[in-house]
Amino acid sequence: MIAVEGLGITRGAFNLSAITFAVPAGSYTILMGPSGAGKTLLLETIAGFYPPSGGTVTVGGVDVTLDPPEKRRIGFAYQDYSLFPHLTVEGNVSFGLRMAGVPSRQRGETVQGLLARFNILSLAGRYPGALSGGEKQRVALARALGTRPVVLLLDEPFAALDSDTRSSCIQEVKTLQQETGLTILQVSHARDEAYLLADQVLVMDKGVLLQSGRPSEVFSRPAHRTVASIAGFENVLEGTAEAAGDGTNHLIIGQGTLVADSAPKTGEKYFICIRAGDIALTREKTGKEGAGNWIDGQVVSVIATDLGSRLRVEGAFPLTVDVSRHLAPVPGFRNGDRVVAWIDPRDVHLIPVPALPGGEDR
Amino acid sequence: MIAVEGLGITRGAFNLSAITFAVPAGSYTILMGPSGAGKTLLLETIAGFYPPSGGTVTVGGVDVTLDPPEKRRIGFAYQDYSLFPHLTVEGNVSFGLRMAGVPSRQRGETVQGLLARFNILSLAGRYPGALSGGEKQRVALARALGTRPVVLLLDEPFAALDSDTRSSCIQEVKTLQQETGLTILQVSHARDEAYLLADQVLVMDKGVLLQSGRPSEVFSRPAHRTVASIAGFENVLEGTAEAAGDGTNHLIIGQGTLVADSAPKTGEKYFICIRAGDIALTREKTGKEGAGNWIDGQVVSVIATDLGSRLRVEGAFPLTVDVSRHLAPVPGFRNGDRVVAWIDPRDVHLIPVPALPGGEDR
Amino acid sequence: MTPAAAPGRFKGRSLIAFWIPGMVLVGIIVLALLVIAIPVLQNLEILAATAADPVVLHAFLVTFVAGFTAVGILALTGTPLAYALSRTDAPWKSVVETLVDIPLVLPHTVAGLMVYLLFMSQGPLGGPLGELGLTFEDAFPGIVAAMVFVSIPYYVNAVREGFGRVPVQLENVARTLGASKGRTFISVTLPLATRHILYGALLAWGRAIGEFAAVIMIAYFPLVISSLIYYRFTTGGIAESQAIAFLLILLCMVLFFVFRVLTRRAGVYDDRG
Amino acid sequence: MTPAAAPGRFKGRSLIAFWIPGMVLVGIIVLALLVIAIPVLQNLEILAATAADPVVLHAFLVTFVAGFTAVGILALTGTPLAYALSRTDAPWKSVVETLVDIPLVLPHTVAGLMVYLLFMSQGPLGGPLGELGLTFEDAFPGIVAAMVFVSIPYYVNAVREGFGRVPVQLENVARTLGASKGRTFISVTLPLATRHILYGALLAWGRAIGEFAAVIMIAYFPLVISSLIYYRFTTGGIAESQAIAFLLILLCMVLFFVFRVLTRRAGVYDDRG
Repeated sequence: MIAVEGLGITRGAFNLSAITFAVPAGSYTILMGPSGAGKTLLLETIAGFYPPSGGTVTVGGVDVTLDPPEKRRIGFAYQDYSLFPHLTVEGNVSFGLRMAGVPSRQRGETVQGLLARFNILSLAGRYPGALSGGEKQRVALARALGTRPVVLLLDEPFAALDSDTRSSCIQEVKTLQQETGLTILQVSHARDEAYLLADQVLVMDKGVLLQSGRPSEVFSRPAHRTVASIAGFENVLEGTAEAAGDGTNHLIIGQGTLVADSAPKTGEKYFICIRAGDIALTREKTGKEGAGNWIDGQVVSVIATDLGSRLRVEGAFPLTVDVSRHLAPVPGFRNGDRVVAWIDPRDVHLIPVPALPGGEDR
Repeated sequence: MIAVEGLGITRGAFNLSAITFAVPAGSYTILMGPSGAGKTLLLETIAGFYPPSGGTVTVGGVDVTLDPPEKRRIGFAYQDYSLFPHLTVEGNVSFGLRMAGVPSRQRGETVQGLLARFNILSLAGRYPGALSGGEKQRVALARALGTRPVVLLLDEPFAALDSDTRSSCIQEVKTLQQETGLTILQVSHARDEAYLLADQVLVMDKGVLLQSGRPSEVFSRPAHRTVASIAGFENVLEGTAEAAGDGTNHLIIGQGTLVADSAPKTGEKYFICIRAGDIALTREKTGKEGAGNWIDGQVVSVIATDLGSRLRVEGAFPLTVDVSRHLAPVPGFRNGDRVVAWIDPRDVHLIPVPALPGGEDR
Repeated sequence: MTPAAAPGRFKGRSLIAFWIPGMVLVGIIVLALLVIAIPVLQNLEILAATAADPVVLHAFLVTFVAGFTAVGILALTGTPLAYALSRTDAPWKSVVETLVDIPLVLPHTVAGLMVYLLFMSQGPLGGPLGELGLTFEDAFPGIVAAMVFVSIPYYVNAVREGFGRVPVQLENVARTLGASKGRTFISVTLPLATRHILYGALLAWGRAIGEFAAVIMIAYFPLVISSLIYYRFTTGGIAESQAIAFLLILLCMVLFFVFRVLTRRAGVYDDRG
Repeated sequence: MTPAAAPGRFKGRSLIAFWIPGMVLVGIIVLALLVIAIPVLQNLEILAATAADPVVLHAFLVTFVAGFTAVGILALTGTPLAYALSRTDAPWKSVVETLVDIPLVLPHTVAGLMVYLLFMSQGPLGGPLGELGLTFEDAFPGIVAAMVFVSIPYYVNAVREGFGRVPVQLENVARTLGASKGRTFISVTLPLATRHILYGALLAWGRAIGEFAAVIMIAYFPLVISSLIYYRFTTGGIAESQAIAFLLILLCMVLFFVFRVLTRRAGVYDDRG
């Protein structure tokens, strides 16, 4: 496992402060955040490339904060895999063993094993320049695992691959991790990678860790505006909680109101997050009346999508709504149509707006 | 309008051959294709930067095949907008008018009008280095429109923008095009841009035009394997048509069969394309029995997604299935569950496999 | 901040093992500067006398004027050559590039011999130009010719690099905005390469005023600074040649500084413009 | 293909207007080569006699051996300096860079004066080294010293460029694979910069063997090729100095060609390796 406590670092324009988290042994953690959030710098600092300004890094129970990279038992792969271009695939994979002084014969066996494990035996004599993206990734993984690291750090390993290669590489890494029980910390900017791979997601921005948890938790219940944006909520509105008269509170958004399942505090301001696919559209109120939020509006734009259409509805407040052809087999909505949107209170997610104007996650 | 007929060009490793299409006046066409398909080269050849090896380019009814770029009445914007870094925003926008010899006072008025039109009056004295991505795009559009071009060529204009800026820029261009009736030919790699903007989509690969039509047509009925991949079909299987006994033909895929709405020819091979979101999953066959395709299988992986989960189902043939929490409010499926998938024959799309093995669109 | 992470103890990136041998070379250069400057500053009388010596002043004048003339000739001919090279992709381009680099790799006296043979009164260029009234042997034009010859690669390579950094896309866009090839070059390419053009001119000028072998072989007289330093050196006037060298270095430093201030904002575009 | 698009008629990208003025400079260089080669090839007897002249042979030997020695010294001291510069990001780095560039911009006779003052028997370096038995004035070590001094920037800048192109990420990854700083430099950085190191050595060697002013000021004797060409030139032997220059150019071309063949595959990695 790997644990980071109160880690800080200043480097050029970047500034990470008091980063604390742990990646349990055998688990997969994905680190997300907008570009410029400091994700790569955090990985590099954990690997020991830069001196931290404070805090500690523990790898496998050993405090390595002041150790040079070669003493940390960390495997590292950059986005472009950083294979050594002057060494063959075999030379790359055996590099770590050579540095560790493993005798030539023993090294040969281990390397053959690694090449076989990653199905790259036939590439042994090739140079990295002649490999495809997927092959490079396998070589990089074989090389990193050759030294039996305690933890593997991966910096956006799938970002540069075309979509077909990408899915198969993600699958390979997932299988590898499940079979070997590797501990992995990976940077990513794609939500699907987190859903596919991660036991834990960390979201950071501007050098600060904002939220962590299981992917489905973090993405369905973001605690910060930035996290909501990474979680892909199409509708993020701003509103204020007020007493509704029936003892509960509802939210005032522009001219309209909305009921949420969670209990907002009177007078507090909230970001109100609703997914476009969680809103149902009908021509008029149906029997469900009273069971949720009904919002009258007018369709102002309709755009086809793979499975239906995306509508922009203007009413008391604007809404983006995805209509699946499976959900709405009625004749399609058109520009100018009067519609009613229904929103389940359980699908209305609230994030308190930070008290200070211009606070760091607005 | 703009028309390209039999256009060919060889440049380095790229080779476009016999490209023919037209962009009607006032319409919006989006050109898609895998990277390396030759999209940018086609745009550049239309603009007159390189001599074609054959064919003709017609702009607004005039054959401009041999004209230099400055005589073609074409506006052009590269992905990074290519603003002149040594000129202010005003200098950039007035560049075309200066080159056309418009007298200074008259130029000033036109430029003020353009700056106002694109809401960049306040940026007039700034240099491009100090602009955000969205501002750069507005300046590039104002500059290109200053010379009143017959057609605007845009090379991946939204690819370098962050997601929020991107949506607002797409909206701006859409509004501009609707208000002014501009003719636009744009390169894109994102399906949503085609849905949002295009009247016509062209798909090319390896220098050849594969398919064209309305976005919803092209993306729901791809005619080539490459187009199916661009259209985002999660399931692309291979099968052969055989007589079903009831006078119709069905498709043999591995150990299983499938019925499609279109009529496959006996003995022909097909790519069978089905969207993950078009497949319904249940625990056992329901009353709809007989009305479509029922496939027995077992769940081998479940991954959470924004609105539900993506399942991998192994049966007679493997399927990727998206289950929305709105469609399946029953307790979620788990690894190892026996399931039945239902596929509407209308959602099964067929592409004939080219007769020659190793044909160019396999 | 925990004491464990005191920056002083993290030695992951120290380069001291590389700086130590490297400092030998830097040390020699520093010593070389001091060995000129210290004796001169200890004996300011000689410096004052040298600065007032009409022979020295004349040599400075000849050197600098010849240097500027050479750079002017390079600007007129080398700028288009650099642009053509930066925008050509033909296989024979490398032949032209190799030819341009030749004065860079030639031994100085071979270059001098070439300039002499080309520009002497019976030479293939000196002959025809002589009929137009231009004499090169032991004359100002000879100095300029030698300076141009040895500085060609300095100017052309720096400017070509500058043109190479101007994206072809900007030129393409300018064309679609109605600019012809020539106007695109003048309105877009040239302004964006300003910084490299000025830098190339400075490099070429520095190389030109420092040339010794090629200059003395075609025109020992009128004396340029390089020749004067050598002349005083061989005739026992080491202190005087030190003083001249000191003045030359000083003057060049002042000129370079002025140049830097004047061009600091050339080719830099932002909101302060 | 329609006749309308015959390539000959599309003139959108022609560069002829730039090549015409540019060809003036290229023409001068071609003429300069011819003006040496043609007379020599027309009189092969002089060439044969020169090639067999023991004075000429000795000068070649001295020049080439001194050149290789200078490059060896640069490799040992300049390589670590170049690496340290390429991996340092401190504000004082530009001071070191400026110092390294000084021999490049110094007039040749000023460099010669500096080398003389540093390495003469009473000089700050020539004194102590003299006590160790190394004499520089009019001696082989003086030639090497002059050559090292003038070639420093050529070597250091080329090699620094090479190190700069080795991604720090590769070094970082090597560290995580267990390589210490030193082993990372030897196993990763050095092999990846091979091409630039060889190129820097070639540049420095070319600059070293061509130096005239700095060499003659510390050590006119033993004669190097540059000095011999000048000596024959001033003593009326233009035909002989042409022949020596021709031989020198020929020999350098052969050496460069051999070097290119030997290093063609250095720093190029693909499947044919």
